[in-house]
Amino acid sequence: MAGVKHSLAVDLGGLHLPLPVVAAAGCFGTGRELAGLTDLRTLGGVVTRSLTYQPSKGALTPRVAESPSGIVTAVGAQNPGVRDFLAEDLPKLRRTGLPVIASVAGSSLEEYVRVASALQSEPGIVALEVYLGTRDEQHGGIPFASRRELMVDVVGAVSRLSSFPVFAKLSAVVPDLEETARACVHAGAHGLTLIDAVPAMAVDASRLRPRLGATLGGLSGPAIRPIALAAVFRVAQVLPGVPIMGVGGVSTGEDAVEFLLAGASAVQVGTALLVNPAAPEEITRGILAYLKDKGVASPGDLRGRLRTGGEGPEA
Amino acid sequence: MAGVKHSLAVDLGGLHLPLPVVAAAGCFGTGRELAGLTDLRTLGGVVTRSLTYQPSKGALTPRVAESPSGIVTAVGAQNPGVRDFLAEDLPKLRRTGLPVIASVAGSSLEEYVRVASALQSEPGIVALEVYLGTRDEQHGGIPFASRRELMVDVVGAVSRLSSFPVFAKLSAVVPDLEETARACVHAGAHGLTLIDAVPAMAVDASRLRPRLGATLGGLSGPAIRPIALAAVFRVAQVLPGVPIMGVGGVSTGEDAVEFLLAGASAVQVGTALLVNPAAPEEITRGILAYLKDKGVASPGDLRGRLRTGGEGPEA
Amino acid sequence: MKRVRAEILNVRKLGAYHSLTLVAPEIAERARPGQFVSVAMPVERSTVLRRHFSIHQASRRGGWAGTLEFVFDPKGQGTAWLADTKAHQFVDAIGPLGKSFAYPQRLSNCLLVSEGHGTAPIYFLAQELRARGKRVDMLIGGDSESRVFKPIEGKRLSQTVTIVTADGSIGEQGSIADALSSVVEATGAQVLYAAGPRRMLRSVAEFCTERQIPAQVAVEEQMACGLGLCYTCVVPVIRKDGSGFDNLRACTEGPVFNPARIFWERWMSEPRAVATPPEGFPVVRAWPG
Amino acid sequence: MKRVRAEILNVRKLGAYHSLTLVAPEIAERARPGQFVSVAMPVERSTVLRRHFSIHQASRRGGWAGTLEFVFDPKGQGTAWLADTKAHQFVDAIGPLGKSFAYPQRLSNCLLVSEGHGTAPIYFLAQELRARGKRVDMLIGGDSESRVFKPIEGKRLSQTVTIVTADGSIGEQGSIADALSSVVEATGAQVLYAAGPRRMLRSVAEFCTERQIPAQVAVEEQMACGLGLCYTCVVPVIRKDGSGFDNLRACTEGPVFNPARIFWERWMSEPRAVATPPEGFPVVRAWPG
Ligand SMILES: Cc1cc2nc3c(=O)[nH]c(=O)nc-3n(C[C@H](O)[C@H](O)[C@H](O)COP(=O)(O)OP(=O)(O)OC[C@H]3O[C@@H](n4cnc5c(N)ncnc54)[C@H](O)[C@@H]3O)c2cc1C
Ligand SMILES: Cc1cc2nc3c(=O)[nH]c(=O)nc-3n(C[C@H](O)[C@H](O)[C@H](O)COP(=O)(O)OP(=O)(O)OC[C@H]3O[C@@H](n4cnc5c(N)ncnc54)[C@H](O)[C@@H]3O)c2cc1C
Ligand SMILES: Cc1cc2nc3c(=O)[nH]c(=O)nc-3n(C[C@H](O)[C@H](O)[C@H](O)COP(=O)(O)O)c2cc1C
Ligand SMILES: Cc1cc2nc3c(=O)[nH]c(=O)nc-3n(C[C@H](O)[C@H](O)[C@H](O)COP(=O)(O)O)c2cc1C
Ligand code: FES
Ligand code: FES
Repeated sequence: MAGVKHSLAVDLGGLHLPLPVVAAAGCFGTGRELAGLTDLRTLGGVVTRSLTYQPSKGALTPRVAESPSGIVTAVGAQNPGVRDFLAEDLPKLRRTGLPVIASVAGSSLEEYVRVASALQSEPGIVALEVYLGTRDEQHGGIPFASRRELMVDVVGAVSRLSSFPVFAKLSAVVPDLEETARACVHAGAHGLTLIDAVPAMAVDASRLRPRLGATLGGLSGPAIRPIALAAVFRVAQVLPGVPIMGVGGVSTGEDAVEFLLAGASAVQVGTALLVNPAAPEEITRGILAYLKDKGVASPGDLRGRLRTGGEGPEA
Repeated sequence: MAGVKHSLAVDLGGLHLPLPVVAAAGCFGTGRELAGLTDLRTLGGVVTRSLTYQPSKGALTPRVAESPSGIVTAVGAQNPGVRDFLAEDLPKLRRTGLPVIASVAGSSLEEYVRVASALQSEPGIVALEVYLGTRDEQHGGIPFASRRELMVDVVGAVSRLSSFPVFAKLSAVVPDLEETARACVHAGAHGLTLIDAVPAMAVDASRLRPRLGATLGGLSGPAIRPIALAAVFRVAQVLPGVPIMGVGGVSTGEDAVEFLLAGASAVQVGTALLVNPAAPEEITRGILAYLKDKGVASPGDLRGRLRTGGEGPEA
Repeated sequence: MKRVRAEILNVRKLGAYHSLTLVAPEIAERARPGQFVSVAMPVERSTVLRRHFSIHQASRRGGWAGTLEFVFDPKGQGTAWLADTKAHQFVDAIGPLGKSFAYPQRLSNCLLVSEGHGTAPIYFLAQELRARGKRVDMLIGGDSESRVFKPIEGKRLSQTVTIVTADGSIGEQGSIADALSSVVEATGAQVLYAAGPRRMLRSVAEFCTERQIPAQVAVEEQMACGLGLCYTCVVPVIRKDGSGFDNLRACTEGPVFNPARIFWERWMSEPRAVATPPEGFPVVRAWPG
Repeated sequence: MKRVRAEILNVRKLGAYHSLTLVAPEIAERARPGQFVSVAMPVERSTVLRRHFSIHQASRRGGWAGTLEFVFDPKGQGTAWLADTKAHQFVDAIGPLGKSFAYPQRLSNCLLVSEGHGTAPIYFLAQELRARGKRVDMLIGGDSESRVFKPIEGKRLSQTVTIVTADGSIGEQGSIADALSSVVEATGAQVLYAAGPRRMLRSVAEFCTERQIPAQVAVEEQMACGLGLCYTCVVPVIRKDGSGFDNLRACTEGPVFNPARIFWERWMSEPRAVATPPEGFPVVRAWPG
């Protein structure tokens, strides 16, 4: 996209990304996998898969099942552990030249802290994203995402120690989304990533079994786009100054524009990248075409442009 | 389906329905609309649209937008008010001969109580379903579904006064689903209906507007089936004795069987009914075919039959 | 109202539009002008909702007996699929749906106003009015020539036809609102019928309310079921006594309404003009049966 | 590995299977036995994921040069769509994907074991082994005759072919597990290759581990990307030193694995047999390169 008047760079509250489309956590690998299939420079950045302190083998297979316009997955955060990540994956990611956002996970507050500490001042990394889809083994294995206090503690602890801007990645099913988002920001989060895959399940009736080895998984892809859009819009309404990365079912430029209008400053792409390696390039071109068509200078100028005429229900 | 050995009747903790497929709230009308399009006797029952005390004009249009494998709707609970419902709609519904489940709504605890009281001992009605998708105007207009206390108060109050079994209809995005479900049952709910449409939004990028007059709406249809299945499964695991009506994206017999295996005792059909008036008949035939194929006597015998082998994530 | 697995007789392009003819005697027999049909989308697609189309032709006798024709504008996923269907393919159709236009008993001079695909149902209406010995004149609008539907057929069906286009590529340059009063004078219209975009229908409504000319319009609103089940398709219609308005279902209580009774400000979601005014609405005299 | 918009040369039915041939020189040139291609689903459908198919033929020279053939079993939505595609239609294909079978250097007698659609990649392998002067024998299984893929071609490609079917409709009645040892004796097999259902691959694995026969199997696991991005397709593979196992991506580190190193109990999610045993795993000698 050389020689364009319009700028596609985005500013996430001081965190500058060259382009508005970022690879979502767990959907990018280390950059080598896509060699020859797409030009990585069409990405504005990449979120790593979620990192725990110890290596994690992840869930039993099958780890993916298809559903109408979506996929249900349960990888169980398989990852080499943060130290091997730094030794093996990060150098490869650095070679892509893309800004790296490291996804921090854990099964206890302590683990989040240890992972986040290990990542500090690592060149190539520009931000942290806190993944809250795991279970808190210190509180009887309930999901962090099911209790606001747990999420706030983790986000606060990581934010306090981190020299990088921290994005809290929230699920659409957290209790009272707006309140939780606000609490995370008060606890120190620089921004928010909305949304994580939606808790879901797939059943094989003929075999009387869950389709996933982990039984429960997360729904992603076009099916959840309206859910993600609502989450971004609602949070952007109450926290207009806070940078939001919108994620959930983005596969075209128009999809991305919907998120920017709803209040996101950038979008992340997961499922679409898995099925169409050229998705980031196509989405970015689509955003550019839209900006030109509407005579808008940059993606940032779309934020809050949504004209909400409707008054909603009337008694 | 004359002359079948297998019985399709279902028992919801004492509430007996002749067939396992029920029309979901807000998707059936009064029975006359489908005259000539389908045999209503293929339904096991019908849930009314949600009733408030005063008539409600509902939301501005558009009230529906399409999304991948789903629809986003915001009707805003348009309804004639409970008294006109009793005078005009209920007689028509009675004429269908179907068991009627009245959906109770309100914008305050008092309103729920008044609506539920007005419905007491009305012939034709076999149960109440408490809709919690509205906002509590006495608590600054926050959605009932966003605070467990609010939901439990409403469900408790309605259950205490009602001579009918009461089903609490929960959204998949309530705080800590299992806990909320348990709390509703402790408060007096006879059973649960899972799930309500998922909070969602649709944006018209070309016109820079939300697609719905109400801006925010609810996602329904095949897209949400994996989300609804997970909700039913999770709640059935912790409350094995409690009757559950599964709802969310059911459009085929196989879909319905997935819900029964996950722990539902009956299924409700909304969106599918809107686009295919014969859906209840097709779904019921599909369930019957499955029962015969597996040599299972009745839908109730499928509950809990799911073989969950997978251990989930392993560190 | 019937649901049929209907065979496609043909699909053809007409200017910017496509015309699709179905073999559907059960629907054709009952169809009247202003009514519509709904067509289901293939299950394997991500489009969930049925699509709705006004009936353009319903042949009861002759070689085409039992066929039903509608006209559409391939713009989104569903109509793109329809435009791609081939003869002898089958579609799941339900119809006829909704209330049809009422015919005047005493009054005789009818002006039929239409724009874009709204012209399709208007031609069906013209035939029925002529069969009842009424005088029919037409005022047809469109962005450009390709969006003026079958002008020749218009001439065949009516005393006079006035065509207006935004770009003047055919007929007068201008809008229907501009041309309305002169056409009404020239044709001595006593009754108006209209189908087309909201903006146009509203200008017709204002004109008729001002001149006290009885009128009927066929509206379009996003519909989930088209059957009266879901209340997504409502139009705010003022009560006869002006005491307030009710949200009526366009699919069953419409799509034909008396434009003088539509609460336009609310239907067009104009900020803050959504509730019944304290003084109520002006009382509107009923359609002269 | 390349992504191409490939034209379909033809789609035809072969017994219970369908064969699809693509014009995809960029993929065909590089393809080796055991590798696979992924095909995207049409965007307007509700099927999101690409579908994956082992390469059955990749012609580099002759009249078919630049073409690529795969064989599939139309059972679900995606393969049903593929079975419906027509010549000259274009599909979005990526390949060749994954690691291919390794060829033995010293050893010469190769027994190729396959069942169902697993036979498709095995024929490709047979050609390459013969081109390297190896002796090829085959043991082919299937539920019934219609699921025994191209038995005639099997005969053409190998010294001896043994066919077993569950219903005895062709060849011996029985399973591959039953026939394995006698076929190995009869053919003097020194190396085994296998492709097909998990259960069968496991029986081959157990047989080879017991007899210390070097073997390679091509596995299938549900894949979201097929490119190495998502880690959904993993297979638990025991470390060389037996100290534990790693979940390796079938799409990039497979689909061909040494069966003696697959941690079958875990891969088949047998309750409670999912973690590394305290004593570790038996050490497995590497494939004799
Ligand atoms: C009573 C009635 C009669 C109609 N008659 C005609 C006709 O004769 N010719 C014609 O071309 N169109 C007609 N329409 C509009 C027609 O239904 C839409 O153009 C069509 O549904 C668009 O579908 P799509 O898949 O191309 O668009 P998409 O953008 O894919 O549609 C997405 C959703 O929006 C709905 N939608 C989009 N545009 C409209 C619209 N203008 N009105 C209502 N719903 C809409 C669709 O039904 C679908 O649910 C009529 C609509 C109604 C309600
Ligand atoms: C490396 C590899 C090679 C394969 N080679 C062949 C081949 O040569 N011939 C052939 O017929 N099949 C082959 N398969 C299986 C083939 O991918 C599936 O049969 C096909 O995807 C089914 O798609 P569907 O739409 O018909 O089924 P659906 O039930 O609609 O598929 C739903 C989802 O499950 C996945 N899925 C279903 N069955 C399988 C399976 N057995 N393995 C992996 N994923 C599955 C699909 O990819 C899709 O994501 C191969 C699979 C892999 C991983
Ligand atoms: C295979 C797969 C693996 C994922 N792994 C992670 C992960 O490790 N950490 C995380 O925060 N989100 C993970 N996600 C969620 C995505 O980052 C994203 O939030 C979700 O998929 C919605 O976006 P999409 O619809 O574009 O896929 C994963 C999603 C998929 C499909
Ligand atoms: C048009 C429409 C109106 C609805 N109205 C109500 C309602 O009044 N009360 C309620 O509890 N649920 C209502 N629902 C939600 C449905 O009852 C159901 O919970 C949801 O649509 C999911 O099921 P489905 O995927 O089968 O549609 C409505 C859904 C639709 C599509
Ligand atoms: S579209 Fe459902 S009631 Fe009119
Ligand atoms: S399928 Fe995505 S890594 Fe193998």
